[in-house]
Amino acid sequence: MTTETASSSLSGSLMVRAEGVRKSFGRVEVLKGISLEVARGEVTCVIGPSGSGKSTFLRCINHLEKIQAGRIWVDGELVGYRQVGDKLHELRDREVCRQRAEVGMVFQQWNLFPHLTVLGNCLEAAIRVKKDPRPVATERARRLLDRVGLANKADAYPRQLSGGQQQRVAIARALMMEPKLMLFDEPTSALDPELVGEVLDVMKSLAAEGMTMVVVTHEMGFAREVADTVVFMDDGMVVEHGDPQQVLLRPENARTQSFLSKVL
Amino acid sequence: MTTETASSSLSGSLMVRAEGVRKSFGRVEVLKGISLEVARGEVTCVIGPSGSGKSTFLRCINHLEKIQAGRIWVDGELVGYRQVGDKLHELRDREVCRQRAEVGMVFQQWNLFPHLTVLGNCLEAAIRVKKDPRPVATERARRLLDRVGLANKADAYPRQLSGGQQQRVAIARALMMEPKLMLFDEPTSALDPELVGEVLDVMKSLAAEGMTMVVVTHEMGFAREVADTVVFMDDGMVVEHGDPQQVLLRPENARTQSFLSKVL
Amino acid sequence: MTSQSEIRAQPVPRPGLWALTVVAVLVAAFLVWTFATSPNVHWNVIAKYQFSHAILQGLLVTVKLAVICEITGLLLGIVLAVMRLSSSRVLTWLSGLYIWGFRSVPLLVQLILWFNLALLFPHIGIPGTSFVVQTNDLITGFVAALLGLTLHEAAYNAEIVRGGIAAVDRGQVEAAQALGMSRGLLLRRVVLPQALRVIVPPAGNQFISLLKNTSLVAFISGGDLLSTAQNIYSGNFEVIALLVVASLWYLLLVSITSVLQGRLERHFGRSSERSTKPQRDEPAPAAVAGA
Amino acid sequence: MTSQSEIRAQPVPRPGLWALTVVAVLVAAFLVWTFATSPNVHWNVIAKYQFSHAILQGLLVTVKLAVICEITGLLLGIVLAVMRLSSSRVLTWLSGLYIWGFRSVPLLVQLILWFNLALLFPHIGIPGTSFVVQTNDLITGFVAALLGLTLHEAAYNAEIVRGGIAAVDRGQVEAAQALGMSRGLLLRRVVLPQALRVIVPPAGNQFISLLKNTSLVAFISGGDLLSTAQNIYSGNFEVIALLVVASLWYLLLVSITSVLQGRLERHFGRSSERSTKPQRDEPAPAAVAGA
Amino acid sequence: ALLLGAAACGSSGATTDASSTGAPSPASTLLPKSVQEAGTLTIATDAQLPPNNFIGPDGKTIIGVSVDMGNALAKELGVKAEFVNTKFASLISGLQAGRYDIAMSGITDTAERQKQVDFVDFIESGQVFIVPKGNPGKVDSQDAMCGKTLSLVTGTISVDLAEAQSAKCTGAGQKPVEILKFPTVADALLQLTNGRADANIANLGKAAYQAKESGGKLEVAGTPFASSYDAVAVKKGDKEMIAALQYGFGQMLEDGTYQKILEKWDVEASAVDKVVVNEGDSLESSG
Ligand SMILES: Nc1ncnc2c1ncn2[C@@H]1O[C@H](COP(=O)(O)OP(=O)(O)OP(=O)(O)O)[C@@H](O)[C@H]1O
Ligand SMILES: Nc1ncnc2c1ncn2[C@@H]1O[C@H](COP(=O)(O)OP(=O)(O)OP(=O)(O)O)[C@@H](O)[C@H]1O
Ligand SMILES: [Mg+2]
Ligand SMILES: [Mg+2]
Repeated sequence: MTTETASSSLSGSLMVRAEGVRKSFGRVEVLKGISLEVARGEVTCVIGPSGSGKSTFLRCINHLEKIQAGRIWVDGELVGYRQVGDKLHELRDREVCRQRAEVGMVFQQWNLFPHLTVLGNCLEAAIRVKKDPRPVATERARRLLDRVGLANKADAYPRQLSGGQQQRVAIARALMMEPKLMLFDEPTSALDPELVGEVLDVMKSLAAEGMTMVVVTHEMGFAREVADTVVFMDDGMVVEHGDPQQVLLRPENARTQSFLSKVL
Repeated sequence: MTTETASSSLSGSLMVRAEGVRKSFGRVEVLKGISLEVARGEVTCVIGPSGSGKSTFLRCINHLEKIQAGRIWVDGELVGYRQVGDKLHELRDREVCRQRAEVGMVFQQWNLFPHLTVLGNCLEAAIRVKKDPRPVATERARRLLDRVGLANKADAYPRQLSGGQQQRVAIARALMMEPKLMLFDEPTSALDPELVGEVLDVMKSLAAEGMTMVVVTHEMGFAREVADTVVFMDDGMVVEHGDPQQVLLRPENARTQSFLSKVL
Repeated sequence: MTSQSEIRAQPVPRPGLWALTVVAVLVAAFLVWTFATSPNVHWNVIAKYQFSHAILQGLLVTVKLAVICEITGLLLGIVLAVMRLSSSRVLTWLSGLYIWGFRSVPLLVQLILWFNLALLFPHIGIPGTSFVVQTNDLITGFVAALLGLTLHEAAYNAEIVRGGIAAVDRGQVEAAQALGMSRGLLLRRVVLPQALRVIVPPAGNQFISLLKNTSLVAFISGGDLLSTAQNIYSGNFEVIALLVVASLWYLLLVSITSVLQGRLERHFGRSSERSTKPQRDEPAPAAVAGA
Repeated sequence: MTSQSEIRAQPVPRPGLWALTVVAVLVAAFLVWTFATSPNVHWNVIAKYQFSHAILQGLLVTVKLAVICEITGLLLGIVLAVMRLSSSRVLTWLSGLYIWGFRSVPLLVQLILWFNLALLFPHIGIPGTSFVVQTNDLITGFVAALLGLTLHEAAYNAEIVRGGIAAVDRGQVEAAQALGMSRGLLLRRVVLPQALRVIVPPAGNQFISLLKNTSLVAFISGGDLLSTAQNIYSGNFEVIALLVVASLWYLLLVSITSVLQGRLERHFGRSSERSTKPQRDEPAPAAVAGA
Repeated sequence: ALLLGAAACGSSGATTDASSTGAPSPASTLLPKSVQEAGTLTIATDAQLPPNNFIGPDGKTIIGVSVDMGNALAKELGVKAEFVNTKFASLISGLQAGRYDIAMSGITDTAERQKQVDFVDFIESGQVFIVPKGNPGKVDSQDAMCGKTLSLVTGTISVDLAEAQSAKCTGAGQKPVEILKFPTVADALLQLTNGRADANIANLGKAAYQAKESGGKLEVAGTPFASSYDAVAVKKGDKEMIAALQYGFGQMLEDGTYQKILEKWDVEASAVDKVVVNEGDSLESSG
C-alpha cells in the first residue's frame, strides 16, 4: 500500500520509472536490475555494446517481454500488471494493448506491414485500435506524412521506398497513436549513411516539440545534440548515466571509455 | 579481331576491365555505360548514393547479372561470353561457374548458409566446386578462420554468431576459393559500429597482402586509408575517379561534393 | 569499337533440352492420339453422357460440397492452427489431438459414422427441454457429408495454415503488438494476409484433393460427379467412357482452380515480398534454380 | 521494497478457456465411452480381426505402396518443381502441363487406365528389336499402383516443393552462385535443405493422404488395408467393426508420421532460422498468436 | 426357418395398433408402425449390379429386378417404395441404424451374414461362368478353374467358391486359381475384355443379362452349380417386417406378379416356389 502511494506521487513528473528490472531468457540473465527514470518531455539516449540488453530493456517498457523481477511504470501506471494489496495480477490482453497503444515504438528493421500502403500502415491501428473515425485518421495521417516529408508517398507500398523513407513511415505510424512516450531501437543503424540524416532530423523536431523519448542509438552526434540524459549499459546493467557532456566526453567508467573510443 | 588482341595486351596488367557497361531492369536503365580499370593488386573503392548502381555493377563483374551492352574482362578473360570472330556466344553454366569461382564476393547481408556450421560454410564450395580433397580444404579453412579470428567458432552455426563474426566468416568462405579478385558490397553497413572495426581490419590485412579488391563502401576512413583508387558513381555513371586524396578531399564534381558533405 | 556495342550473344546450345521437349510433345501427342482413336474408347458414349442431366447433377453436388467445405474447413483450420501455436498448453494440446484424430480416421469411415450416428444416438435432444429429434432426420446425407468433409479438411488445413503462420516474420507481430493491436486483430490484419503467400500452393492442392474426395459421399448415398459416372458404368459397362466423362469435368474444375490459385499467389506474393532495397521488383525467386 | 521483488503475478483468469477444455474433454470422453460401450460396436469382432493375417497383409501393402510412392513421387515432384521455376519457358510449360494433367485426372481413373493399358496397347515393344511383351504381363496390379500413385503424388508434391523453394531467401542462391556452385549443386546443397522448413508440414499432409489413397487400389484388385477391411465386411456384414479395425491401424500410422514430421520440422526449422542477432534462440514464431 | 413362428407372432402384434393408419387394407397393417405412418418403404440398394439394381440408360433412374420387386411389394403392403442408392458399407450399417427399412441389392443369404441381418430369400439360382467370346481360357466347369485367373466381385459368394476350388486344385496337385477382386461387376468384367482374366462367376440370371449387354464380347459358359438364395436384408430381429415381406411375396407369387417381373428381366429360371427366411445355409450345404 505504501509502495503504491509512494510510486504514484513520485511518478507525477516521471514518464518512465523502472526499478530493479530483471529479465532472463532461459538460464541467461540479460537484464540484471535496471533502474531508470525518464522525466516528462525528456530525451534519454541509451548506448552500449551489442548484447548489453538495450533492446530487451526497451521491449520490457512496452511489455513485449515479461520481466522476472522489478517494476516498470509508464506515466504512473504499472506496466503489464495491476497491484491489489501485496499481490500482482496480470493484465488482460485488452488492457495490455491499451497500455501499448499509448507508447510508440520504432524498430531497427522498421517492420512496416508490406501488404498495406504507406497510408494503410498509418491508418490500421488508428482506426482499429484507437477507434478514430476514418476521415479524422486520414487527415492526421496526411499531416504526419507531410511532416516526415512523405506526403507524396501515401499510396506507395513499403517495398517501393528507400530504407530512410520506410523508417520515416514507421515513425509516422507510431505517432498516429498520439503516444505519450516514444521508444526508438537503433532507428538508423540499418540505413545507409546518407539516409541517416533524414530520420535523425525528424527525431530532432519531435524532441524539440517536447515528446518524451527513449532512444537506443549509436549516433553519438545525435546523443550529444539532443539527449537530456545519456545512459550507458553493459552486460545487463546501467554502468553510467548523466548528462551527455559528462558521459560522452568525460566518462568515468573504464568500460564506457573503451566503448566510446571504438565508436567515436 | 583487332579488339580481341587489343584487349588481351591491355589486360596483361589489369585484373578488371569494364568498357561501356549498360544494364537495364525492364525499362529502367541502371548502369549507363560504366568503364573502369582495376590493376592487379590494387584496391578500388566505389562510393555513391543509394540507387546509383554500385551493387549492380559489382554483380555484373561476377556475372550475377547479364549486361545489355559493353564488355567486362576479369584477368583478361571475357566475363560470361566467348568471342568467336565478331560473334558472342554465351558460356555454359559450367564455364560461368568456373569464372565465378575465381572471384570472391562478400555481400552486405553476409548470406551465410544457415544450415551449415562455420566450417561447413567454408568447406562446401572448396570441396564440391574447387574439388579440393577434404583434409586439404579443412586445413586451409582452419588457417583462414584463425586469420579472421574465429578459430574457436568452427563448429558454431551462423545464427550463434554476432554480425561482425558472420561477416568475417563470409570473408573466409570467399577466400577458401583462393580467388584472384575479391568483391565487397557494403560489407560493414549492416553491422553495429563497434563491430565494423573487426571486419575492416581483416580487409586491410588482405589489401596489404596484395589482393586485388573492389569495395563498395560508405566507410570513408577505410577508403582514404586503403584505396588506391576511389570511384564515385551517381545515377548509373562514373562521375569522378582518381586517388582517394583527390576524390574524397578535393572533389571536383558538384554531386560528389554534396554527397561527401552529408556522409563525412 | 565493337566491345562498346550491344550484346547479342548466341545462346548456349541445349540439344538435350530440345530433345526432351520433342520427345515429351511426341509422347503426349501419341498418347492423346492413341487414346482418341482407340476402338476401346467410345467417343459416342462420352458425347452422350458428357452433358447428361445425371452427370451435371453430380458435377453440381461435387462443386457445392467442395466449395462449402473448403470455406468451413479453412475457417476451422485457421482456428485450429492458431490454437496449435498459442501459448496455452491446453489449447495446443486440444488442437493437436484434433489434428491427429481427424488426419488419422479415413474420410470414408468418418462419413459412415456420421451418417449412421443413429447407431450410437438414436435420438438427439437438449437435456431439460422437450426438444428431441430423430438422429436420422437431423443427419441427412448432405449434412453428414458437410460434417465429415469439413472436419476432415479442417485438420489438413490447420497444418497448412500453421506452416504459413510460422513463416511470417516475427518483426511483423511485434510491430503490430507495439501499436496496441490485440491478438485477434493482429492475426486477422497482419499475420494471415502475409501467411497466405506460403499457404496458397498447398491449399490449392488440398482443395483439389477435396474435389476428388467428394466422391466418397457415394458411401452415404450422395451422388457426386465421379460416383455418378461409376453408377452409370455399372449399368452399361462403359467403364472407360464414363471415366473419361468425369475426368474431362475434373480437368475443367482443376483448370479453374489453378487459374484462381495463380492469381492469389501473384496477389499475395507481390505485396508480401520483403525487401531491404528500395523499388526493386525482384524476379521470381528461383529463376536461378533451373536450366 | 516490494517493487524490487520477484514478480509472481496472478495469471489472468480464463474461465472461458477452462470451460472449453472441460467441455472438450467431456465430449471426447463421452464419445469414446459411448462408442466403446455401444452394442452396435462389436469389440469381439474387432479383436478377432485386428491382427488377422488378411488385415496385416493389407497393412503391409498400404505401407509398402505409400513409402515407395512417397519417395518416387517426392523425387519426381522436386524435378517438376525445379523445371517449373526454371528460366526455360519450355521446361516451365512442360512441368505446368504435367501438374495440371495429373492433379486433374482422379487417381481412380489413372489407376484404372494404367491397369487396363492393354486396351490401348495390347503389346509393348521396342521398335527395331524383337523385344515385345504382353502389356498385361508387364503392368501387374502392383506396377499399375506404383505408376499411378507416383505420378499422382509427383504433381501434388511439385506444388508443395515449389512453394518451399520460393520461400528461400534469394541471397542464399546468390551467395552460392558467387562461390561458383552450379545450378544442380546449389539446389541440392543450399536451396532444398532450407526449403524443407516450409515443405515439411504440407508434405506431411500429403503423405497421410497418400496412405489413405492407397485404398483406391481396390479398383485394380490390390489389397490394401482399407479395402481388405471392406472385403471382409462385405462377406460378414460387420461393417462398423472392420472400419474400426482399419481406423486403429491408420491411427498408428498417422501417429508415427506425425512424430517423424515433428522431428523433421524441428531439425530444419532450427538450422534455417535466419537471425540478424547473435545467439538468439527465438521462441516459436507465433506463440504470440494465441490466447 | 427358425423365425417363421416368431414372425407370425410379430404380425399379430402389429395388427393390434393398425387402427391408427388410414389404410384399411389388412396388408398395410402388417408393416412396422413407423413404416405405416411414413407411408413409404425405404429400400437401400447399391445400384451397381445389373440386372438386379442398376442405373438405367437415362443415367439416373434405378431399375432392375430388385426395384420392380420392391415396388410390387410396397404396393401389396399399401405403401410407396422409395429407393436409395448407396454403397455396400452403409447399406448394412444404415439398415442397423434404422435409416433404411430393408435392403434389396442382390444380396446373397449366407450363414455368416445371418449373424448381422435377417434374410427373406426370394430368388434361387446356380452359378455359371462369364467368359470372353469363344471362351479362350476354356473355363466351363469348377475343375477347369485350376490355374486360371478369375476376376470377381468382392463380397460375393463367387469369391468363396473360387477359393474353395483353389484349395481343391492345389490338393489335387494342380495350379491354384488366381483371384482378382473388384468393387463392382463392371470393373471385374473389364478385366475379361482386357484379356487379364479368364472368367467371372455370377449366378445364372445375372450372367445371362451381363453377357447380353456386353455386345457380343462376353458369353455364358458352364452349367449352373452351387445354388444360392438372393434375399431381402432386414434388420436383425425385425419380425414384423419379415412377416410383412413374406405376406407380400406370397401374394405376388399367387397373382403372378413375381413371375412377370422375372420374365421381364430374363431371369425366370431363378424363380422360387416359396419365399423362405434365412435358408441360405440349407442350399450351401447341398451345393
Ligand atoms: N528472445 C531471446 N531469447 C534468447 N536470448 C535473447 C532473446 N532476446 C535477446 N536475447 C539475448 O539477450 C542479450 C541482450 O540482447 P539485446 O538484443 O537486448 O541486446 P542489445 O543491447 O540490444 O544488442 P544490439 O546492440 O546487438 O541490439 C543478448 O545476449 C541476446 O542474445
Ligand atoms: N533486380 C532488380 N530489378 C529491378 N530494379 C533493380 C534490380 N536491382 C536493382 N534495381 C534498381 O537499380 C538501381 C540501382 O540499384 P543498386 O542496388 O545497384 O544501387 P546501389 O548503388 O547498390 O544502392 P545501395 O547503396 O542502396 O545499395 C536502383 O534504383 C534499384 O531499384
Ligand atoms: Mg538491440
Ligand atoms: Mg547496394
